[in-house]
Amino acid sequence: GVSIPAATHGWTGGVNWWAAETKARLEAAYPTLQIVISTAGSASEQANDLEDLIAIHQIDALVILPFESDPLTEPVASVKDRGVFVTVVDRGLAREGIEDVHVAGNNPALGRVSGEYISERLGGEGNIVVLRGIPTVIDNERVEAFMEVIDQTNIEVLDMRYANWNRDDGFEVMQDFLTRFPEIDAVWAQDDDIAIGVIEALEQAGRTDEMFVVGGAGMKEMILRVMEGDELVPVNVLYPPAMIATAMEITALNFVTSVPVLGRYILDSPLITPENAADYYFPDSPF
Amino acid sequence: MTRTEPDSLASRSGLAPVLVGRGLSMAFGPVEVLHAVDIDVVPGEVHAVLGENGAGKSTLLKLVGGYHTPTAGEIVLDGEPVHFRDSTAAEAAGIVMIHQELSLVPDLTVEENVFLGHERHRFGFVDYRSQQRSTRELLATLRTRVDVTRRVRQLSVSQAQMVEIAKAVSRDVRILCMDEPTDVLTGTETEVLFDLVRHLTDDGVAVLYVSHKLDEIKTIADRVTILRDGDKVGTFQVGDLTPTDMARRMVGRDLADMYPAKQPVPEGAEPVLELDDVTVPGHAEGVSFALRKGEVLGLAGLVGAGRTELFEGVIGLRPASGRVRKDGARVHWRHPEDAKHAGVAYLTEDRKGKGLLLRSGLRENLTLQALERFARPFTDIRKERAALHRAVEEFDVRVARLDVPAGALSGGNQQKLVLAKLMLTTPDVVILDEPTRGIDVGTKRQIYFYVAELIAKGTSVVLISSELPELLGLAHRIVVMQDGRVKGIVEGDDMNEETIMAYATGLRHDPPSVPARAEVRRGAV
Amino acid sequence: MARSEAAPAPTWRRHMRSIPWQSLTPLLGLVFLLIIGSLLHPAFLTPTNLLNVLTRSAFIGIIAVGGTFVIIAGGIDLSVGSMAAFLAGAMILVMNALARNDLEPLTIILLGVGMVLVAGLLAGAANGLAITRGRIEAFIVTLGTLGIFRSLVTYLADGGTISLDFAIRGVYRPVYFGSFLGIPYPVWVFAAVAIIGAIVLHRTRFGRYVRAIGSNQEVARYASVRVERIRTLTFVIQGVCVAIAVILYVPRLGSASGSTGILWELEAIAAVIIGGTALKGGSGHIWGTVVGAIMLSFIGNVLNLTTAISEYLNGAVQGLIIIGAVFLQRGRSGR
Amino acid sequence: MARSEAAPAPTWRRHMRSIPWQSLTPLLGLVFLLIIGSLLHPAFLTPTNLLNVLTRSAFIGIIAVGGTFVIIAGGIDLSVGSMAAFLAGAMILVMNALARNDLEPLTIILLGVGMVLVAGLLAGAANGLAITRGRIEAFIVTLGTLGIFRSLVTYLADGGTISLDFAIRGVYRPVYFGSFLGIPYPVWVFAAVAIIGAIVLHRTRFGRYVRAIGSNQEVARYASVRVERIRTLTFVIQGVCVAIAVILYVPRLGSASGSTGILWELEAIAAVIIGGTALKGGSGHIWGTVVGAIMLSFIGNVLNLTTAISEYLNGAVQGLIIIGAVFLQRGRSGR
Ligand SMILES: Nc1ncnc2c1ncn2[C@@H]1O[C@H](COP(=O)(O)OP(=O)(O)OP(=O)(O)O)[C@@H](O)[C@H]1O
Ligand SMILES: Nc1ncnc2c1ncn2[C@@H]1O[C@H](COP(=O)(O)OP(=O)(O)OP(=O)(O)O)[C@@H](O)[C@H]1O
Ligand SMILES: [Mg+2]
Ligand SMILES: [Mg+2]
Repeated sequence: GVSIPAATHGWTGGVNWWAAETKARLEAAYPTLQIVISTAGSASEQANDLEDLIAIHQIDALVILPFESDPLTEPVASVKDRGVFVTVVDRGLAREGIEDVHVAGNNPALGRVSGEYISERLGGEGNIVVLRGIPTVIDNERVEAFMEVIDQTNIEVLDMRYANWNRDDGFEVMQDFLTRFPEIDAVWAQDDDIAIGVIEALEQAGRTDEMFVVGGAGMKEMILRVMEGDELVPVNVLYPPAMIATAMEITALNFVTSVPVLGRYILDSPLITPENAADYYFPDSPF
Repeated sequence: MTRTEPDSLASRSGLAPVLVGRGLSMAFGPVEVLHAVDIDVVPGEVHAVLGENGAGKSTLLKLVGGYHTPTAGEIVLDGEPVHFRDSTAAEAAGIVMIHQELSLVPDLTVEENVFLGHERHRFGFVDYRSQQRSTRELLATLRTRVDVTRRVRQLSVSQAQMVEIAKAVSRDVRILCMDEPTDVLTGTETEVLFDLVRHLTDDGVAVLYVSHKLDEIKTIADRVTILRDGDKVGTFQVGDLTPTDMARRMVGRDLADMYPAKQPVPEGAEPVLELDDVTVPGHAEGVSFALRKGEVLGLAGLVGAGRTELFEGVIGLRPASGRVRKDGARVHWRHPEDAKHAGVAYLTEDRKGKGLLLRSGLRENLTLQALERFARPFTDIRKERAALHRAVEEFDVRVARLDVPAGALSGGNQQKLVLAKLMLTTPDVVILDEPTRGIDVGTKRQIYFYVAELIAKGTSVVLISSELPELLGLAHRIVVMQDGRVKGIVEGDDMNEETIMAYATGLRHDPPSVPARAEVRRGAV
Repeated sequence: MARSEAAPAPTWRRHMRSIPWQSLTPLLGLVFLLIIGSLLHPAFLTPTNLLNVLTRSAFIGIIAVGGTFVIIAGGIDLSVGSMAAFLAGAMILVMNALARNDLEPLTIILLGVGMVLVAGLLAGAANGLAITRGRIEAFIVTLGTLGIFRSLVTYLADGGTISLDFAIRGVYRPVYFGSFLGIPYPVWVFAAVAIIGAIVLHRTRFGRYVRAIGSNQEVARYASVRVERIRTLTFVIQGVCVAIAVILYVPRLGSASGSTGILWELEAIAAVIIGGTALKGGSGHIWGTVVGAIMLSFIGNVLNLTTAISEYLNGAVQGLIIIGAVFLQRGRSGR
Repeated sequence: MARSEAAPAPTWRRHMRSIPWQSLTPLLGLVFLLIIGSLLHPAFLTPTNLLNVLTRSAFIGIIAVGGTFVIIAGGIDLSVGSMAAFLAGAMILVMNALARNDLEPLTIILLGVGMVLVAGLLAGAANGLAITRGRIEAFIVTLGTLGIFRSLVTYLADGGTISLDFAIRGVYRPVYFGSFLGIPYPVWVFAAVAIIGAIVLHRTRFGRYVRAIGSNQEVARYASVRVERIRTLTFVIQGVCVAIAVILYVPRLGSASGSTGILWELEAIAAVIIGGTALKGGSGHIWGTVVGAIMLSFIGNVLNLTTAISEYLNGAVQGLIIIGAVFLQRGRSGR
C-alpha cells in the first residue's frame, strides 16, 4: 500500500507521477508484488485511506508520505501494530520508532542551502523578500533554517507572505512586493511553483535584472533554466519528488529479497547549479 | 362623517363598542391612502367595510390588526387607547385577522400552520397529536376535508382559505377581522363560514368584514361602513340599504345593468377549441366539449371539480392526454408558450402564487407574458411604459404611483393587472379562471362589458367561475363538471341555478354530448 | 393512452402513495453505493469496513445535523470547517496547559470538552448575531469567519501543528477508537446527535419556527415568531454541533493545524442537500442529512476499493457518483 | 414628533430618494478599502498598482458576471474554478498540438480561443442540462462537475503542469500583459463583458426572464416563459464567461495544473453576493458584481501592502474587511 497526498500542486503532482511510474515498474519486475496507491486531500482523508488499506486491501507493507506529521502519527502507529512493514517518506512522524524505514527529505536543509546561497551571492548585504508555502510544519522548518542563516548576515527580509505553493498566488504577491519595495536584491520563493509566478511578475514589471530568484524542489522547467544559465534563476535547490520511488523500491526489496532493509535514508537537498543541472533533469516527469 | 356617532349608538345591541378607531390615517411614503376614518365595532355584531378596489379597506383592517401603525389617529380598545407594536400584540388583545392575501407558511403542514405561534406543549415537546385532533375537529366544523398532515403548499386556494379561517378561530378571538374571506370560496363553503360567524357573534365576538359580494353583506352584516378613495362615506344599518344602494354609495353614481345584453353566437360558428377525451391524471377524466367562435362558454362546478387543472393540462402546464384541436387542427401543447403562439391564453386563479411577481414593478409584470412585443432585441422601456399607462386606463387599475411593486397594489387591482397582462398577448381564445375574484362591483361590471367587447371582436372565452350569477349573466352555454368529469352541458332555458347545482352535485348526469367525435375516439388507442 | 389500465390505477396508486416514499428515496442512493461497493471488493461488506466508514461519517454527519437547521431556516454556514480547526486547536492548547498543572487526565479531558462546547456555542452565536443584528447575509458573514477562524488556528499553531500531550492522548484515544456493544463511540454520538436533532426539528416549537422562517419569514413574523432569535439559535446549534464533532476528532489525530477541516463546509452542506433539504430553506429533515453524510463517506470508501481507476480521476468518479446517486433520489428533490 | 420639520422634509427626501442610492451603496465598501489602502502605503494609489489590481480582478470578475445570471435565476455554480482549470489545460494542449503542425502562432491562438469558447459553452450546457433535464439541484450537479473537471485537468497534466509552447507564449503574452490607451487588455475585456452582461440582464427579454424565474418560477411558467431553457442558458453563459476568463488567464503564466483556479468558485460567488445579489435569486445587478470582484482583489492587495499584521492573521483581517465592507453597504442587502 502506498498512501500519498493528492496531486494538488506541482510537487505532489511529481510524487504522484513517480509513484505511478514505480508501481508499474515494480509490478512488472516482481509479479508477486501488488501495489495499491491511494491519494488523499487532507490529513483526515489520509487516515481514512490507511483504514481502508488495512481493512480492504490487507496490505503487508505501507509506504506513506504523511500529509502532516502529527495527525498521522497515531494512524500509522496503529497500522504498524497490525504487523505491517512501514516506510515513512519525507516528513517524519511525531513519535520515534514507529517506522521500519524512513526515507527522509531534508526540509531544514532546503532552507539552509537556499539561505547560504543567497547570503553568499549578496555578500551578506541587501534586501530580500520571501514567499512562503502554506502554513504547515514543512514550511516552518524550511523558513526557520533559512532565517537562521540570514540572521547572521546584514541581509534584511523586507517581508514574508504565504503564496500557498501556487503560481497565481506567487504572481500576485510578487506584484504587490514590487509595488511596495523599490529595492529588492533577491527573492526566495520557497517552491518552484511559486517561483514561476514570481518570474512572470518580474518580467511584467521589467525588473528582471535587479534581482535573482531562488526556488526550491527541482521542477524541470526551473532546472532547465538553471542549465541554460538564466541570470534570473541562477540555481535551484533540490527536493526530489522521486523520493517516493526510492522508498517504494526499498520497501519492495524487503519483500523480494532476504536482505533486511531497515533504518534511515536521508536524501539531501543539494544546490543545483548550471554545472550539475543535467543530472537532475527528468524531461518525462510532469514536475 | 357627523353621522358616525349616531350610527354607532344606534347599533343593534346597544352595547358599548369594544373597539373604536378615531381619525385613522395611513400613508405609504408620500401617498396617503386612508384619510381620518372613524370606525367602531360592537360585541356580537358584524360590521362590514365596503368600497371599491383600492379604497383602503385592507389598510383599515391592518391598522386595527396591528400590521401597520396609523400615521394619525388612534385605536381605542375597551375605552383605553392602545398602540400595537405588531400583530402579535394585537392578537394578544384578542384581535385576529384573516388576510386577503393568504398568510400561511407553505412548507408547514395544515396542523402546524393552525397552531403556529400557539403550540401546545407536553414535557417541552409540541403535543402534535392533540393539535392534530383539534385541527381535525376545527376543520370538521368548517366541513372541510383536508389531511391535517399535508403541507399547505399542496392545497388548493380554497382549501388553504378554509385552513386560514380555522387558524383564526382557533385563537382566543374577541374581534375577528376578515378581509374578503369568501373570495376564493364557493357557495357551500361560504354557507359554512356564515354559520361559523353567527356562532361567534352569538358568543359576543365582534367581526369586521370586508367583501365585494353585496348580497353576502346583506346576509351577514349588521352595519356597513363605506369607503371611497380613502375617505369614509358613512356608516349605515344594513337593513336600511339595498345592494343597489350600497353599490351607488360606493361608486358614487348609479350602476346600470350589471351584464351586457347577450349577443347570440352566430349560426354555424366554427369550433375554435375542441377538447376530445382529455384526461389530466388525478384531476380530470375523459372531458370533451367544444368552444365556438364568439362564444362565452361557462364552466361550473364545486371546489375540486377539476376545472382549473383541466385547462392547465390543455395549455401544457401539466401532463395531459387526449386530443385538443385549435381551429380544427390537432394540437399538442407541451408548454404554455406553444399555446400562446396558437393564440390561447389562460388566466390563473392564483394571482399571488402564479400570477404576479409581487416584488417586481407593475411594468415588468404587465409585459412578462408578451415580452417579445416589447423586446426585439432590447426591451423598449418607453413602449412598456406606454402599455402600462394604457392598461391602467383600460382596466382601471387604481394606484397612486406607477413605480411601486405589484405587491403594493390592493388585491382587486392586482387582479386587474393580471388580466391586463394576459390580454397583452392578444389571444383569440381566452380562458378566464375566476376572473373577478376580489373585484368590486363597479369594476366587475366593466370586466363583463370588456368580455362582451372581446366576443364582439370575434374572440372566444372560456369562463371558469364559482359565481353562478356571473356564469348565467355572461355565458352562452355552461359546462358543469363534478369530480373531474363533465356531468352536463346546459344552454337556453336550462341555464338556471337549480339545474346547474343538480349537475354539479352529481344528482343529474348526462351521457357525454359530443357524439360527433365518438367514432374517432374509438379509433384511437 | 393506455385507457384500459386507467380504472384500477387510482386505488393502486393511492395505495402506493400512502407509503412514505418521500422519506425512503434518499436511501436509494445509499443502496446503490452499497451494491457498487460489494461488487468491487469482497471486503467491502465486512463489519470492520462498514463500521470504519460509519465512524468516519460521524464528523461531517454531526456538523451537517447542525447545518440542517441553518439551511432550513434559510441561512448557510461556510465557516464550519475552519471553526472545527479553531476549536480543535483551542481545545488541545487548553488541555496541554492543564496537563502542565498536574491534573488527572480524565479531569483535563472533561474540562477540555466543557470548554470546547462553550467555545462552539459562542462561535456560533457570533456568526448568528453578526447575521441577524448586523443584517449581513449569512454567506458573507460566514465567509468572513471562515477566514478568521482559520487564521486564528494558524496563529495559535504558529504556522505549524498543535499537538496533544501524549499522556492525555492515551486516555482520550478510546473516545474515537473505543466501542460499546461493538459499535464505535463516534457512531453512538452521531446517532444521539441525529436523534436529538430530529426531535428538536420535528417535535418542538423551535423546530417548527425554524421551518416556518425558512419557508416564509414574513408570515412567521406575523405569527409572533421571534425570527431573529430563532435564526441566531440555528447558528448556535451549528456551533455546538461543530464542537461535538471536534470532541470526537481530537482523539483521532491528536492534533490541529491550519489545514484541519479544510472544505468540511462543502461536505457538510453537500450532506444536507443530498439529504433532500432545499438550499433555499423551508423544508428538510435530519434523517436525509444522516443518509447524505453516510453516503459521502461511502463514496470515498468505494473509491479506495479499486485500483482500476487512475488516482488522478478519483475526483471525477466521485463527482459522477454524487450526481448519479442524487439522480436516483430525485423524486423527492424535484423542485 | 418634530412636526415642524415635517413640511420641508418630503421634498428634500423625495429629492434624495431620486438619486439611485441603491446602486451606489456597493461602492461604499470599495471607497472604504481605497482609503485604508492609501493610508497604509503611498504606492497604493499609483496607477501601476491600481491597474495591477484591476487586471487581477478581471478573471474572477468575468466569471462572476456569468455567476450573476446563474444566481439571479435561483441557481448556483460551484464548478467554475475547476472548469477554468480544465479549459485552460485543454486549450494549452490543443495549442501545443497545433504548434507541432507548423501553423502560424496567431492562427493557433485564434483556433485555441475558438476551441475554448466552444468548450466553455458545452461545459456550461452540460451543467445546465443535468440540472434542468435531470432535475437535480444545481448545488449537487456543480459539486459533481467540480470534481470531474478538476480530475480531468489533473489527468491531462499527468498530475503535473501543462505548459504552453514557448513560441506561442511569446505571441500570446500581450493579451494579458499588453495594454491599449494605458489600460491593460484584461481590464478592457472585463469592462466589455460587464457591459454586455448588464445589457443582457437589464435590457433584454432573456434578462427579464432570468429575473422573473428567480423571483417566482411558477409565475414565470404561467406567463409562458420557458423556465428550463432559460435556466440552462444561464449556465451556458456562465460557461462562456469562464472560457473568456481562461483566454485571459492562459497568457499570464502559460500553464495550467490541478491547482489552477482552486476556490475561484467561492470568490466568484462572494463577488456576486457582495455586489448585492440575493443568494436566493430574483434580484441583483452586474454593476454590483463588478464592484464586488474589484473589492475582493483590493482586499488581497491591501493586505499585501502592510507588514503590520502577522502573516498568520492575513485571513482574519481579510474576513473582517469583507464583513465590514458589506456592513457598510447593508442598506441595500437587507437580511
Ligand atoms: N405596502 C404598500 N405600499 C404602498 N401602497 C400601498 C401598500 N399597501 C396598500 N397600498 C395602497 O393603498 C391603497 C389602499 O389599498 P387597500 O389594500 O387597503 O385597498 P382595498 O380597499 O383593500 O382594495 P381591494 O378591494 O382591491 O382589496 C391602494 O392604493 C394601494 O395601492
Ligand atoms: N376533497 C378533496 N380531497 C382532496 N383534494 C381535494 C379535495 N377537493 C379539492 N381537492 C384538490 O383541490 C384541487 C382543485 O381545487 P380547485 O379549487 O382548484 O377546484 P377546481 O374545480 O379545479 O377549480 P375551481 O376552484 O375553479 O372550481 C384538486 O387538484 C384537488 O387536488
Ligand atoms: Mg383589500
Ligand atoms: Mg380552480
